Amino acid sequence: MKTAVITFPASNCDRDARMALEKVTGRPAQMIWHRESEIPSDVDFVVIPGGFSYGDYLRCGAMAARSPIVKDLVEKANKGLPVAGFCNGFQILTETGLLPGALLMNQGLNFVCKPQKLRITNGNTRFTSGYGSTQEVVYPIAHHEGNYYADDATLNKLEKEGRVLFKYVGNPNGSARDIAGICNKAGNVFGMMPHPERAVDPLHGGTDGLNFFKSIIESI
Amino acid sequence: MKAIVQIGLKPGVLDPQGRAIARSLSDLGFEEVTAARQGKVIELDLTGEDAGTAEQRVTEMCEKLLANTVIESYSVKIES
Amino acid sequence: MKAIVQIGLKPGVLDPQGRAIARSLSDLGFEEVTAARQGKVIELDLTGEDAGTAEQRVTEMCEKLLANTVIESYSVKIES
Amino acid sequence: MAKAIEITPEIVAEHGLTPEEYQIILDRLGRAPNMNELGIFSVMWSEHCSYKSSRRHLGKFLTKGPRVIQGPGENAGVIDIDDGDAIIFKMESHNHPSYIEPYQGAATGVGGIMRDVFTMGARPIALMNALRFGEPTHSKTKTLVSGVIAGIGGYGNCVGVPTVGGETNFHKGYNGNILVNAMCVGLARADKVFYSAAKGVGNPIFYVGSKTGRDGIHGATMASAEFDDDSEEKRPTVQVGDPFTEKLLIEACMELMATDAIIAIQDMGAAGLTSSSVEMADKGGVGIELNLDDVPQREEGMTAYEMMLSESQERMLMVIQPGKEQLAFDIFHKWELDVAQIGVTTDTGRLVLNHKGDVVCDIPISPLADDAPNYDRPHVPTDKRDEVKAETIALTDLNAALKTMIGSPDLASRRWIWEQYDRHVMADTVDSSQSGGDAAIVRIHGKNKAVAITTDVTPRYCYADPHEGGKQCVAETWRNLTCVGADPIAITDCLNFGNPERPEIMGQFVGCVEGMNEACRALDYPVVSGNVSLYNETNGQAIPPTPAVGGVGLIPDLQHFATLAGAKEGDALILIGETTGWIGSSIYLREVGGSEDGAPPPVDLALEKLNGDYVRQLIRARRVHAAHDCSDGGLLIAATEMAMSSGIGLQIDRPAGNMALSGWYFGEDQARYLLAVDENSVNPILSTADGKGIKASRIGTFKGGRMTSNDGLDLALSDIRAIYEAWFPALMES
Ligand SMILES: Nc1ncnc2c1ncn2[C@@H]1O[C@H](COP(=O)(O)OP(=O)(O)O)[C@@H](O)[C@H]1O
Ligand SMILES: [Mg+2]
Repeated sequence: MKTAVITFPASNCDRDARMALEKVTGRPAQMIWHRESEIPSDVDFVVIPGGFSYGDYLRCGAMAARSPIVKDLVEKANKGLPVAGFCNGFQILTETGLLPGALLMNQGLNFVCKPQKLRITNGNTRFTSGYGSTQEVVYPIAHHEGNYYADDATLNKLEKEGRVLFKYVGNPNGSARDIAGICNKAGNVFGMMPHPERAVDPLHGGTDGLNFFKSIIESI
Repeated sequence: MKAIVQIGLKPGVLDPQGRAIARSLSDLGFEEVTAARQGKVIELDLTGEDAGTAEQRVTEMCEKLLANTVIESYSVKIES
Repeated sequence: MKAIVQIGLKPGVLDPQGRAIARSLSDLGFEEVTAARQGKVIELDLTGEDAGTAEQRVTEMCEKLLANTVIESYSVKIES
Repeated sequence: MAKAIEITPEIVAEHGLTPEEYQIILDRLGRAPNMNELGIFSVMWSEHCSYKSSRRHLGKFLTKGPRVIQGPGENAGVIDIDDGDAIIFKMESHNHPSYIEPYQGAATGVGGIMRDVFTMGARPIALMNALRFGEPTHSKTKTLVSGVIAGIGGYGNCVGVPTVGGETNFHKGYNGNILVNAMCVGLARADKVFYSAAKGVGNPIFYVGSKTGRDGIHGATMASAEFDDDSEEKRPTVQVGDPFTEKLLIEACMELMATDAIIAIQDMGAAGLTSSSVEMADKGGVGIELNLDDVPQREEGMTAYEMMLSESQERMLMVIQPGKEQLAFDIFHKWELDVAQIGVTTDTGRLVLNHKGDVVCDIPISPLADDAPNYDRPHVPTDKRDEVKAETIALTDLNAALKTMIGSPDLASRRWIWEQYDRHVMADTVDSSQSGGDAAIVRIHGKNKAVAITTDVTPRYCYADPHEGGKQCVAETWRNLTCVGADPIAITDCLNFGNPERPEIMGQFVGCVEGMNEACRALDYPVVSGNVSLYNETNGQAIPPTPAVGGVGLIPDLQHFATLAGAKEGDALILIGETTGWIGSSIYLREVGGSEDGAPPPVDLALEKLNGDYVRQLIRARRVHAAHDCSDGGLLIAATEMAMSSGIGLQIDRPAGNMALSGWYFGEDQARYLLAVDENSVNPILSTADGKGIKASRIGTFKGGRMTSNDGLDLALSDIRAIYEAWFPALMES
């Protein structure tokens, strides 16, 4: 079981992600610098962490999505490599097209950081199966551009195919249909604005995120 | 050469910033404002001489990086 | 009527976004790009008929709200 | 050519130098300076860099202690927190720039204070901010609040350092001069602290970070000059912050610091290249020669004068170990930062600048520092005020009074602010603004210990009585650290005052400093870093004296700490400390009584120590579920905050007595704490207190969902919370 975290210039939740992975797998995650051209072939699960890659300049995630390492990631993800992106990682995944839609500025126009209640809308996936009968979790959120947008046809399709995994309870940013996290059609690529990696420690953000990581790790 | 790229949200995509601007303007007494939209302009300095090539290359830049065509539309103007 | 307001950083003011865009474009192989600057466009829908009045009012809007004249300069164009 | 310009008295005055100061320059150089040299003297001798009005008074502070590794004088203070770990911290003002351009002013303030900390080898782990705005109804307040908060958040969030707390006041005294004070706390290894003294001869000087532009030329002198109504027009270019580059700079510096390539390092803060190079040379007793042609430049045709005075952000200067140049280049290139060798150290003791083939400056370095003016400005003490007796201040409707108080500008919830700050990034925030607690708690990464951090000052006390106010702000930070179970270790400060050339303002300054120092000595709580911001006045109206204090403490074991949020159903509420009903200068008197009169509460430092040490001991013994000190708003406000944070109501039983209700519920007597404890702990706690001569009593019980008392208080906690939470959003949406 080998996990990895990709670090871009000004990724800043890379440490949070590394800690969470280490806690769940018992093994340190490999940190991959954005200048590298390939994800090592023995990596089983990749996290794209939160932060402000390239300063969030131009559009959040836009520049990171065009970097060489992400090109390789997209290829591997299309062949089934499990990938999760949180916050800026989610923005990057939508910019690559691995996940549909885009993230607009929060409806309230301000950055918002708070513990956020979420409803698990599909507990039957590689990223959520560990939650069993649990229906609600609290993960911290911290973002300025987390307002999920996709056209109606895409939204309908996502819902119909069970690809909406989490919805906000009390929409903090204006996201369409309260969507907080989605996966791709094959179910191996997942993105969400909230931070499960900041909810793996009772002294810091609670432990509701642990089962997220357990789910995906156990599925491998 | 210079290229001016204008990028705006596609019609139908909610523009909270534009809405906030319109509201603030009317709060300030500019009641003639009925709507506002906010977009980006990117000015590029380019080497090369040929406006046609430049336009084609800048369009490519828009498709590849500058605009997110899921939500944005763009226009390119070349000035020399 | 429609007003188009272009807002950009004054010359000499640091434009980190522009710099990052230029670098990223050249990383993507667009080597003809020597510099980039990023600004805003705000499009306003206005009631009223008189372009002269509109221009004057929109200029006032820029001074009061739309532009941060400490670091930004702006231009106004009225279209009908 | 700069040399060609003749220096007239007008040019001297424009540089903020007095004729007497200019004469000293002439004497030292034995000739007239050229423009570059004049510019360099002017920034080095500005209030901001030379501390010419404050220096002799700051020298009084207690600055040493068993845990102090480095006191004032370096970029930031350094304290020992055991196990080879050190905490490096400092607070700094960015008041004037934030008034002129709130977003960028506040953002660059955060960036600047972070550089002060990581330049010494510490990874920033927490940010705090102490903010003062004008009246909520003032036409500028809303715009300033939203810009400043967005700027602080925008910078800190992007760099990825959690903003974990702060304080915010509103008062008409800040209508024309807001205060934006930012504090940064960093973590280093005690044996890997970096200093700024340049050493050796012929060692390469490296410039790293952003390119130099014409940003904020003469900002340092501007920050030392009083405002008038035109200053918004005259202001020079505002600096724009680039948090992305700052983040890269931190990572690159950390990487280089892990090697042995750096001899000395200094961030370029106010007065940029000038102050950084002069300070490095002066501290190390060496000379410096720079080739300005090699300075990375953002614009064409920059003059030597502009380069030396530019305040472009996100830049550092370092002296590199010869032979390690390539290593440094490689690391900075990896992080895509501009880097250049721009000079060498010399043995001449002079600052020599070359530009386009000319020597454009050649001056001895020591006068820049040693001969900097050091004024003993006349000062008159503030008149003492009469006491206001609580008996003269009626309190008839406790429900109405609590509602007014909890929804008042200085007591209402700051959620609107701190929800815009990423408080959790780096994964070590144990407690932050989110619980409303007294001090933030940030874990030392990978360990079972934490630092506690707080900022405090009560300007209305400092205005009423600078000496007592000075004692109080230090004591309050000490108390706030105690409330979470930390050992208070040391403070940083940011002394914000009006024009020191006015004896009454200078009197406020001296009074506050002496009061602060008295508290530091009584509490063994030294000052390790700080900042002075003077001339905070507009059209002759000075701000209230505002010596903001940032305190840092250590929680040695995260099994034992307390927050505001831990009270349990059935817990007893215990009051530690004496209540005399002191109502003068209180928030109650202002918000309900409509008066800002009265002497502020006296601070008995021996009592502070006695009571605080006992509270800490109880927390360490795990007797305390939640703790809070009584500060702004007095006992009932503190109790209500505990109830709201814990989500449990409170029945308050005021002990019999004939003290006026206003004084008991809202008086602001110092050295008091409220504790939520298990019923079984009550008697042992009270009897031990008695044995130590500490006043302690049980005054209530946590239960249900209402705030009630034997004096007719009866409100649903949810209704109180609604009022508490509504004020700030209502202000910002109005
Ligand atoms: N500008 C700010 N930024 C972040 N947190 C803030 C700010 N202002 C106030 N807070 C938070 O709000 C809470 C109450 O502040 P304050 O009334 O100053 O506390 P106290 O008087 O107990 O020190 C604290 O947790 C503080 O950290
Ligand atoms: Mg307090």
